[in-house]
Amino acid sequence: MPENDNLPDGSVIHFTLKGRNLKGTVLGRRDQYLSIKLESGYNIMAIPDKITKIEKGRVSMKVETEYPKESGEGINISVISTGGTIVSKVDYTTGAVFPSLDITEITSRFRYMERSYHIRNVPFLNILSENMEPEQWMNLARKILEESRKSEGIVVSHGTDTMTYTASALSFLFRELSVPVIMVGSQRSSDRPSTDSYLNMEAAINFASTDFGEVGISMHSSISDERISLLRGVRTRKMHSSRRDAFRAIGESPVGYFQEGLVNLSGNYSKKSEKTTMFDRIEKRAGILYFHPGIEIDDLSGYLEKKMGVVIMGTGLGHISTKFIDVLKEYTDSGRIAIMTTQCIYGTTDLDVYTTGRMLSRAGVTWAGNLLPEAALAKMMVVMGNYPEFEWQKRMRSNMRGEIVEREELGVF
Amino acid sequence: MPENDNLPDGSVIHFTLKGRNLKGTVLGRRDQYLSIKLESGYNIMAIPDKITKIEKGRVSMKVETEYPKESGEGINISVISTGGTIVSKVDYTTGAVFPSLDITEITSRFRYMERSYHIRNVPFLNILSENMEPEQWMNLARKILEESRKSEGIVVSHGTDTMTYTASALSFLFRELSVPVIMVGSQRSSDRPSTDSYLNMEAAINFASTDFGEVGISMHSSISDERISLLRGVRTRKMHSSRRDAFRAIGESPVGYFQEGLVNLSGNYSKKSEKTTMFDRIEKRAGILYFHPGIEIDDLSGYLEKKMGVVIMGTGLGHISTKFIDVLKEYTDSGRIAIMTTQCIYGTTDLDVYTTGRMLSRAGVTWAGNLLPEAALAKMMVVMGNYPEFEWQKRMRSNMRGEIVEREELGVF
Amino acid sequence: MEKFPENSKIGLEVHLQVNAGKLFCSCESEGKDAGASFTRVLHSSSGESGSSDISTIYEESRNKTFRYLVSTNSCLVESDEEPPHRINEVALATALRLAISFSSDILERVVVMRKVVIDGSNTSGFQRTSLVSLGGEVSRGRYRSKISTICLEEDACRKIEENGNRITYSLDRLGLPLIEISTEPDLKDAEGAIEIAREIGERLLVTGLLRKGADSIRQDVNFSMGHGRVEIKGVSKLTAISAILENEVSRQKNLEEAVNIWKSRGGPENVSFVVNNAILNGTNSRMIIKAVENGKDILLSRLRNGRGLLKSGEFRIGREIADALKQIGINGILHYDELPAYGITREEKERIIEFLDLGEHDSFLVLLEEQENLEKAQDVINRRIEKILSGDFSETRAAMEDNTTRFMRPLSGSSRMYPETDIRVIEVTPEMIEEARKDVPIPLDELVSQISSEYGISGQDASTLIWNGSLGIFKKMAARGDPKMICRILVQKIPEIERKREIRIPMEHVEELIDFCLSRSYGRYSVERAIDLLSEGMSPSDIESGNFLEPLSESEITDLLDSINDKKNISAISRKMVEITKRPVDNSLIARAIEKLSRK
Amino acid sequence: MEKFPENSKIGLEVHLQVNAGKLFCSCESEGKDAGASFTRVLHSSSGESGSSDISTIYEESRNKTFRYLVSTNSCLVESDEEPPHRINEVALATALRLAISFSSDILERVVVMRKVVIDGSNTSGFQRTSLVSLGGEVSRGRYRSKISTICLEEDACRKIEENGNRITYSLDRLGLPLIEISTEPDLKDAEGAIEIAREIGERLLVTGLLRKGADSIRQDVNFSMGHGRVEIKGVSKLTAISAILENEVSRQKNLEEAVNIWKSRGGPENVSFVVNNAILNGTNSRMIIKAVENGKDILLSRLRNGRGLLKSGEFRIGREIADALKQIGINGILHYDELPAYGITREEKERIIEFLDLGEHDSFLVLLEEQENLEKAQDVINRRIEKILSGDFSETRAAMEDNTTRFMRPLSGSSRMYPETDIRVIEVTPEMIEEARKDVPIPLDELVSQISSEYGISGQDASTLIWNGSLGIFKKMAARGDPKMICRILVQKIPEIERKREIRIPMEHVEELIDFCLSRSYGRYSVERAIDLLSEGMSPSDIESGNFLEPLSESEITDLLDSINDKKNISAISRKMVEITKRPVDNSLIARAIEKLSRK
Repeated sequence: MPENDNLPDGSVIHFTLKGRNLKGTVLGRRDQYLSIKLESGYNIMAIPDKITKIEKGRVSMKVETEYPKESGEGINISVISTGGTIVSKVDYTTGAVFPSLDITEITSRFRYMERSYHIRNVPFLNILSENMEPEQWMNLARKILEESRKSEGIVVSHGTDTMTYTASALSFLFRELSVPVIMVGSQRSSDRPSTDSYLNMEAAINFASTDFGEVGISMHSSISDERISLLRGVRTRKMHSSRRDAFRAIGESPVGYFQEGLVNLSGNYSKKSEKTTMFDRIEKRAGILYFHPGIEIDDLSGYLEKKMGVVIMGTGLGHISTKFIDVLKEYTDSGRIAIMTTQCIYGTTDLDVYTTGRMLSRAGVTWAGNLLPEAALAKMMVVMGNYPEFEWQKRMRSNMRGEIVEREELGVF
Repeated sequence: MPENDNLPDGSVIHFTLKGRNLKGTVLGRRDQYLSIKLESGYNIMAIPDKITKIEKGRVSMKVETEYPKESGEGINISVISTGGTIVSKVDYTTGAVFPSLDITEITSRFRYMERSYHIRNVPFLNILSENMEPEQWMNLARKILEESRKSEGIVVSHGTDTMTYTASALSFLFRELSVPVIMVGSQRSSDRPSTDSYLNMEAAINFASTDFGEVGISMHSSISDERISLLRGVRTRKMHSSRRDAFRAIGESPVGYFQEGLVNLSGNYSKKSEKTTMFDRIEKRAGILYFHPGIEIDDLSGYLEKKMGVVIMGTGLGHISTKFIDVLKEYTDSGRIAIMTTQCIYGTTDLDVYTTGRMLSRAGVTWAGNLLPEAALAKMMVVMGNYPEFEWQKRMRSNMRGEIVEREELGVF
Repeated sequence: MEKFPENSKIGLEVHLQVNAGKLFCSCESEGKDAGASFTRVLHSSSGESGSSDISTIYEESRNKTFRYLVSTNSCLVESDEEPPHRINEVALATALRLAISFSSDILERVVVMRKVVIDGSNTSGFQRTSLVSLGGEVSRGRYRSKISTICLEEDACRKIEENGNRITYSLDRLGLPLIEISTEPDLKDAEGAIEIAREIGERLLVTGLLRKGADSIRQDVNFSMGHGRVEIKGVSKLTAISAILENEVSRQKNLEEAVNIWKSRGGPENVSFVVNNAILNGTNSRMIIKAVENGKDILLSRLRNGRGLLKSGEFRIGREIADALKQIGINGILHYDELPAYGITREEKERIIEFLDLGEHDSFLVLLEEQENLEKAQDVINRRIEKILSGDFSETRAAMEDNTTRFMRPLSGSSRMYPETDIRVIEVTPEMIEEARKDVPIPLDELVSQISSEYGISGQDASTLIWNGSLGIFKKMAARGDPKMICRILVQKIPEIERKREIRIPMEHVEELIDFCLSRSYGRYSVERAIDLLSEGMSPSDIESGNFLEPLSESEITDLLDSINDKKNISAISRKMVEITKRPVDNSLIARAIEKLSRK
Repeated sequence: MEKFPENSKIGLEVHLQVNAGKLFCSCESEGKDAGASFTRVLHSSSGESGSSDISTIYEESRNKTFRYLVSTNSCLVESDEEPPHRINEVALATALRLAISFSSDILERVVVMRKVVIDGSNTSGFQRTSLVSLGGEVSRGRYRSKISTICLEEDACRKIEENGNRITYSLDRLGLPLIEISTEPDLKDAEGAIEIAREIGERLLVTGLLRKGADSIRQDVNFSMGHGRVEIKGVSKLTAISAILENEVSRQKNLEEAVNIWKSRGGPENVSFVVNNAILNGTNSRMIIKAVENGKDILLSRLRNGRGLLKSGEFRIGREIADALKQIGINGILHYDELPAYGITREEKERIIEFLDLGEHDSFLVLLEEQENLEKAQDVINRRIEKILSGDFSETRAAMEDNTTRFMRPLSGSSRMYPETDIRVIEVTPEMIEEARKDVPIPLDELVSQISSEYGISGQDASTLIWNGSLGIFKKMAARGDPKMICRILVQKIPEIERKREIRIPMEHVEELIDFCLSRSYGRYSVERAIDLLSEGMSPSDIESGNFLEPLSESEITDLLDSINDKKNISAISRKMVEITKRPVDNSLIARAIEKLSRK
C-alpha cells in the first residue's frame, strides 16, 4: 500500500476496509497499520483495502495550549508546575490527551476560588517525576524562593512517583519559609472525569493561604472525593501505587484537612517565618541500600566508594547481616556517613536494643528514630552539602524539620 | 586495684564503695568497672574502694537449658527452631536472659494444649535472623521435608526481621505440602512478662493442625493479646519495626484467625496435598535494587554483572528514571531477568499505563501485578535455580503460590 | 393503534451481557453488597478543543454527587483505583464467535476506547468500548437487517437510588462484558425490530454464555419518521418495543401539529423571566408556600402564542419543557394550561395573566426556583423551544415503565470518544479467529432440533435446557448415558424443587452427583434422591460418603416388605422405605416384589 | 491508743513524682483519656533458675486480663510497643540534685533494671528502676534518719477499675519519673516518720519540679516489732501514718495472742477439704443458693483448735485467711465464728459441726468454690496458717482507706530484678554532677525566709508561691519590678479566679502578659485586667493587639466622668469605665479626678 506511506497524520481520508466505505482521520501508523479515528469516534488500527479520497486540509495534531498567566482576585498564590499535569484536556477530534496549565479550569468551578485567589501560573519543568534529579530540587527551591517574594503561598504540581522525595528535599533546603509550600499531584490523571486532581488542587490552593510554614503535600484522605489531607513532606510516603489515598503520613497524623471549602489544621506544624532562606548546596553522592538475605559484601564494594553517604534500609529496628560490620566501619572511618532506616517503613530504628544494632552503632552507623529512608536521603544530601564533616552525624540525628516523630501514638499505624 | 583483675565472673564479694560495706556477685567488667549484682537485686557498675572478702564458691554464669525433646499427647507437631527464642528465661541470680527451647512453658499453660498436641522439639539453627542466608532456606526446607514424614504439622520459630523472606522462600521451594508450615516469632522478646511469643506460638501450633497446605505466618492481629492472624507467607510484610501487630497481609486479608482457643480460616488457601515435594536448587545471584532520585548508571554497572536476576523497587506503578532503559535492555538481552516491583509496597505494578512503563516493558523488564519485592526475590532465586532460562519470564509472571493477588479489594489498604 | 408512517426507519442496538466475569479485571459476574461505600464527583474536561460534545456538558451541569455501594464482585478496578487489567479472553472470544456467526468482518486490531459518560454510571466517568467487527447480517423469518458494528464494552453501574443531587449506584454490574450489536436503520415496523432483536439475543444464548437475569439483554431503539433520529434508551422487554414505538409516533405527530399551530399564530418570542415574589401573596397553595419557605423565588414569563399547546388535548409541549429543565435539576414549573390547580385559584391565575399582560393566544410559565438560576433555566427553555420549532426532534430519550419515553439528553456525537491509554491495542491473531470458528453459534431453532434429535428429547425440553443455561452440563452427562433421565432432572426436577423451596442448587454439585450415580450405574431414583438431599442442604461429599444413593435391591425390598402391613399403596410403601433406609427405591421393583410375594 | 513497743523499727520509702515529662519517652506529664484501649495478659518467665521469687508466682497465679486506657500523654513506649527511649535528662539531673542535697554518694554509672511486677500495673510486666546514689542523711527538728538508697524509677499505671479477673488501668501515670528515697529503719515512732517524710517531700518541692496532684508523693512504710518486717504500701497521706502504724501494732499484738492460744490448745492440723454439696440442701441462704447455681461446690474442712480465733473479740485470723485466698481469686469463705449468718441457720451450722465431727475447740471452714480449685485453695490456707503460727508476720501489706492494712503478697526479694537490656548503661559525668551542684535544693523553711526577705513578701506568700509551683515565674517577673504586685497576682488573684470559674489559666499566658505589661510600665490594674481577660478565654495575642491593657490616663478619666452622673461610688464608676473602654482603671486616679473636678 505505497499510497499510505505519504499520508501525513491528521489527513482526513475516505477508504474501503473489508469492502465497506469508511471515512476517518489518520492519527498515526505502526508498521503497516494506520491508526484512524472513524466518524463514529472509534479508533481502529487497520490496513485499508484502498484509500479512495484524501480530503483537502488536515486536522491539526498539535494542540495549542493557551492559558491565562494570571487569574482571579485575592491572595496571591504561585502555582509552579514541574510536569505533573494539573489539567489535562482531551482533544476529541483526534482523541489525544494533552496537558494544560489552565488553572482556571479548577478555580472557575467555584466562585469562592475566583474571588479569593489570584493565581500566578509558573511553568517550570516538564518532566516525568521518575526522571527528577537532585539538581532539579535545587533549581526548584530557587524558583520557590523567587516566587515567595511575589506570592503569599506556593503550590507545586508534581508527578506522584517521586513527590515525597522532592518534598523532603525542599523541606531540608529551606532554612526558613515565609510561605506555605504545598505539593500536589494526582493519582488518576486529569484526562478522566474521575480525576482527583481538581479536588487536590483546590485544597492545595487553600492550604497555601494559611500560616503553614513547611513543605506539605495535598492529596486525598480516602478514596472518596470528600476530604483532602495536608501531609508533612518529610513524614509522608506514597504507600499505594494507584489509589487516590496512596499518600500516608507515617507515624503521625496529617497536619490538617480540607473539606467542603474549609481548611482545618491541627496546629502541629511550624508557622511561617518572616523570610525565606535556603541552603545553596547539595551533595549528590548519596544513595539508598536495601538490605536482603543473599546480599554480598562484593555487591557493596564498588557502590560505597562512589557515595559520600548511604542510607541503609535494614530489617526491623535497623539490622543487617553482621558480615557487613567491618565494611561499614571502614566506610565511616573514612569520614563518610551511613544512616540506618528500616524497611518496615513504620516504626523506629533503635541500635541500642539488639546485639547487631550495638555492633552497627560501634561501627559508626548513625540512627535517628523513625526517620524515613526517602527523607534520610534528602536530608543527607543537604547536610553533607552544607555542614562540615564533623557535624554530619550530629545533624543527621537531630530533628531539623519534624522528620523524626518523637512520640508515635497508637492510632497512626 | 590490681586485686580485681583476677576476679572471675560469678565471684561473690564483700567490698566497700564510697565508704559503705556492700556484698554482691561479680557479673563482668568493662574497663576498670566491675558489674556487680547487689543483694538488693540492683546491678551497679562501679570501682569498689576495696574488696574485703571473696566468698568461696562461685555463682554459675552459664545456665544449662534442659528441656523435653517431646511432650504432650495428640497430634504430632514439629517445632523447628532457627534461633528465634521461643521461650526466654531470666536467671534472677545473675540477671541474665537466656533462650530456651522448653516449649512446655507454652503448652502447659493450657490443659487443652497438653491433651491435643504431641510436640517434637527440633533445634535446627541458632542465628539472628538478619544473618539468614539463602543456603539456609534450602537446608530448612529439607529439614521440614524430613519432619513432614513424622508430624502432621510444622511450626518454624524464626526471628521476625527476615521472617517474611524465609516464608516466601519456603513457599516457592515446596511444590506440594502435605503439612501446614507455620512460621512464628515474637516482637517483644520472651524474657519480658508482656511477651507476645506465648500467644503467637499457641496459635501457630493450632494453625499447624489444620488442612492449610501453604507456608503461613502466625502473629498478633492487633496490639491486644486477643487475636492471632494466619498470614500467607508470600503476601506478608513486617510493616512496623516494633509493634506486636507489625505483620500485615498486603493487598489481601489474613487467611484466618486464632482467638480464644479456636481457629477460624477463610477458605482462601490451598489445602494440603498427599505428599511434600520440593525444588532442590536455588540461584543465589539475585538482589533487590531500590530506585531513588540521584541514583546513577555507574551505581549499577558492577552490581548487575554479579547478578543473574534483579528485583527493582521502582516508584508508583513500576517506574525508574528513563536513563536506565538501555542498561536494562542490555541486561535482559544477555539472558538475565529484571522484575519490576513497587516501593509503594501496596498496589500493583502496571507497565502498560505510562510511557516509562512501556519503555521498560520493551526493554525486557518483567512485571507481575502486585508481587511483593521480598517475594519476588525468593521467587526469582527458586525459578532461576529450577527452570530453563527461556521460561524465567513466564514463570515470574505466573501466579505460583498465591503471591499475586488478582483482585485487590478496597478494605485491605 | 397508530399506523407506522411510510418513512419510518428503525434500527437496534442490542446489548448482551456475557457471563464470564468482568471485562477488565478478575471479579466474578455475580456479587452481593459488601457493606461499604464511597462517594465521588465527576469533572468533565470541559475545555476540549474541536467539537465539544453537547451531551457531556449537559450532564456536567447537573453537579451531582455519586455514591457507590461496594459489591463482593468488585475490586480496585471498579472503584477506579487501579488501572484496568488485560481484557477478558473469554468475553473477547465470545464476541469473535458472534461476529463470525453474523458474518461480520473482524478487525485485526481491537482498540479500546473511552466513551465519556458522566452521569455517574461509570466510576471512571467513561465507558470502555471497542470495535470488534464491521458489517454482517441478521435475519429471522421474513425480516432481515444489516449489522453495522459489533462492539465489546463494559456494562455500567446499577442505579439504586436517586435523591436530589445524590445518586446511589451499586458496583455489582459495572464492568460486566457487554456485546453490543448495532443494526442499520433498515427495519420498517416494530414487529421486525422485535424479531431481529430476538434473533440476536438467541445467538448469544446458544453459546451458553448469556448471563441470566432481568437485564441480561437490553436494547436501544433508533427511530425516525422524518423529524430526525430519536434514540430510545433502555428498552428491557422486547415486547414493549411495539407500544413504545407507537407512543413515539403519536408524540412526534402531535408535536408536529402543535408546532404548526404555534407557527401559524406567529410563533413564540424568547422566554424571559421576571421575579415577582409578591404576586401570590396570601395564596393557600401548599406548593407555593413550601417553595417560598425553601427560599425559592417566583419567576414569571409570558410564552407568546403558546396557549393550549402545553397541555391540552393531545398537546404536551409543557412536558417537553419540564423534561429539559429536569436535566439541570429544576423541577418546579407550572404553566397556563394546567391552572387552576395545585391550590392556585382562578383568581390568582388571573393576577398572573394581568401581570404579564397576556394576549389572547399567550400562555405563561411559572418557575419556582432561586433567582440565581434564572438565566440557566431561561436558556434551557429557549433552546428547547427553538429546537422543537425547528422540526428537528432528534434526541436521546429514555424508555419508561409505562412505555412512554422521556427526554434524556441531546444525541451523543462522536466527540465523546478517546483512546483508553491504560490498555494496549489488542491483536486479534489468526489463531484466535481459528479457535472462535470451531464453535460458532447457530440459530436457536437449529440448535433445538439438533439437540432434540441427537438425544431423543422433545424440542420443548431442548429449548428449556438452553434457556436454563444447563445445556452444557446436559451434554456432558448425556454422553455418559440416559439423556432422557438427565434431561428430566435438569428440566423438571431441579426447577420444581428450587421453586418450591425457594433455593438455588449449585450446578457443580448436581454435576458431581450425577457423575457419581452414572459411574455406579445408579438410575433415576438415585439421581432424584441426590437432588432431594442437596436441596436439604447436604454437601456432595456427605451424600457420597453416606451410602445414600445406592438403590435398594429387590431382595432388600423383599426383606423390608416383611415389616409393612398394608401392601396396597405402592407410593406409600416407597416413602416408608426411603424413610427407613434413607436410600432410593425403584417403585417398579416394589410392585414386582409384592407380586412375587403374593404368588408364593 | 496503742503504745509503740520498745523494739519498733520504722523505715520509709518516699516516692516523689518529678514533673518533667516521662522517664523513657517524650510524652508529657499530664494527659487525658484518648478514647482507645487494648488488652493484655502477662506471663511470668516462671522457669527461672536460682531463687525464684515467690511473690512473682503468687501474682502470676491470679490469671488476670488487663485492659489499658490509652491517654493523650502516652505513646508506643507506654503501650510496650516500642523500646524505651533514652533517659529523661531533667529527671536524672533532679535525682542528682536531691542526692547532693542529702549528701548521698552518686554512682558513676547508672544501670537501668527491670523489676518484675505482674499485677498489670506496668504494661511490660516490669518496672524500670535504677540506683542513682548510696547513703546520705535527712533530718528535721529532732528527728534524723539515714538514707540507704536513692533510685530513679518509672511510675506505674493508675488503676481505674477491678472487675473479677479483669483490671482496667490508665496509661496516663505510667512512666512518670519517680525519685525513690529509702531510709534505714532507724525511726522509732510515727511522728518521726511523718517529719522525715515531710522533709524529703519538701526537698523536691523546693526545686519546683514536684508534680502537682494527689499522688505526687506516696510513701511505703517499713515496720517491725519483732515479728519480721511488714512493708505497708501506698500510704498517700502523711497524717495517716500514725493511725496506720497503731492499727498495725494492734493487729500484730492480737495475732501474737491468738497464736499463743492456738498453740496452747495443741495447734491446728492441716486443713483438708471434702466436697459435700448436699449438706445444706433446703437452705434459704441466698448466698449458698446463688453459689450453687453458679456451679460452685461446697467444700468443708475442720480447723483443729481454731474456735474463737477467726473472728471473736480482737481475734481476726479469719480475715488473714480470706485475704490470702483473695490473691488467687477465691472469695467465698465462711467459718465457724461468723455463723449463723448470711441466711445460714443455727441448725445448718450444727449439721456442719456434726458432719465434720468437731471437737470442743475446733472450728470449720466452708469454701464455696469449684472443686477443681480445691487443692490450690487448701495449699494457700495451709501455708498462710503455717506462717502465722511460726510468728513470722513479715509480708507486704496494702494501706486501706480506713487506715487498716490488708495482706497483699509475701515480701519481694531481690530475685525480681534483671537488667533492662534496651537501655545502655548511663554514664554520670563529672560535668553532670557539676551542673547539679549549681542548683542544690535547700530545706523549705530556709527557702521561704530567703524569698521572703529578698522580695519583701510575707513568709506565708513565699510558701504559697513554692507550693503553687509558681516560684519560678515569680522570680523571673519580680526581677523586672514590683514583686509584691506580682506576688499578689500569683498568690491571690489567679487561684481565686480559677476557683470561682473552675478553669485553669495557663501559666505561660500569664507570664507572657505580665511581661507585656511590665515592659510598657503598666501597673497592677493592667495586670489584673489581663488575668480577667484570660479567664474569659481570650488569647494573649488578641489581648495584646486589642489595646485592652493600657490604663486610662487621668485626662481620659476626666473626660469620661462627664458622662457619669453619680460621682459618689468610685468602684461603680470604675466598673462603668471598664465597661465602656474595656481598659483598666486605677481607682485612685478616679478619686483624684473627681476631686480636681469638684475643686474647679
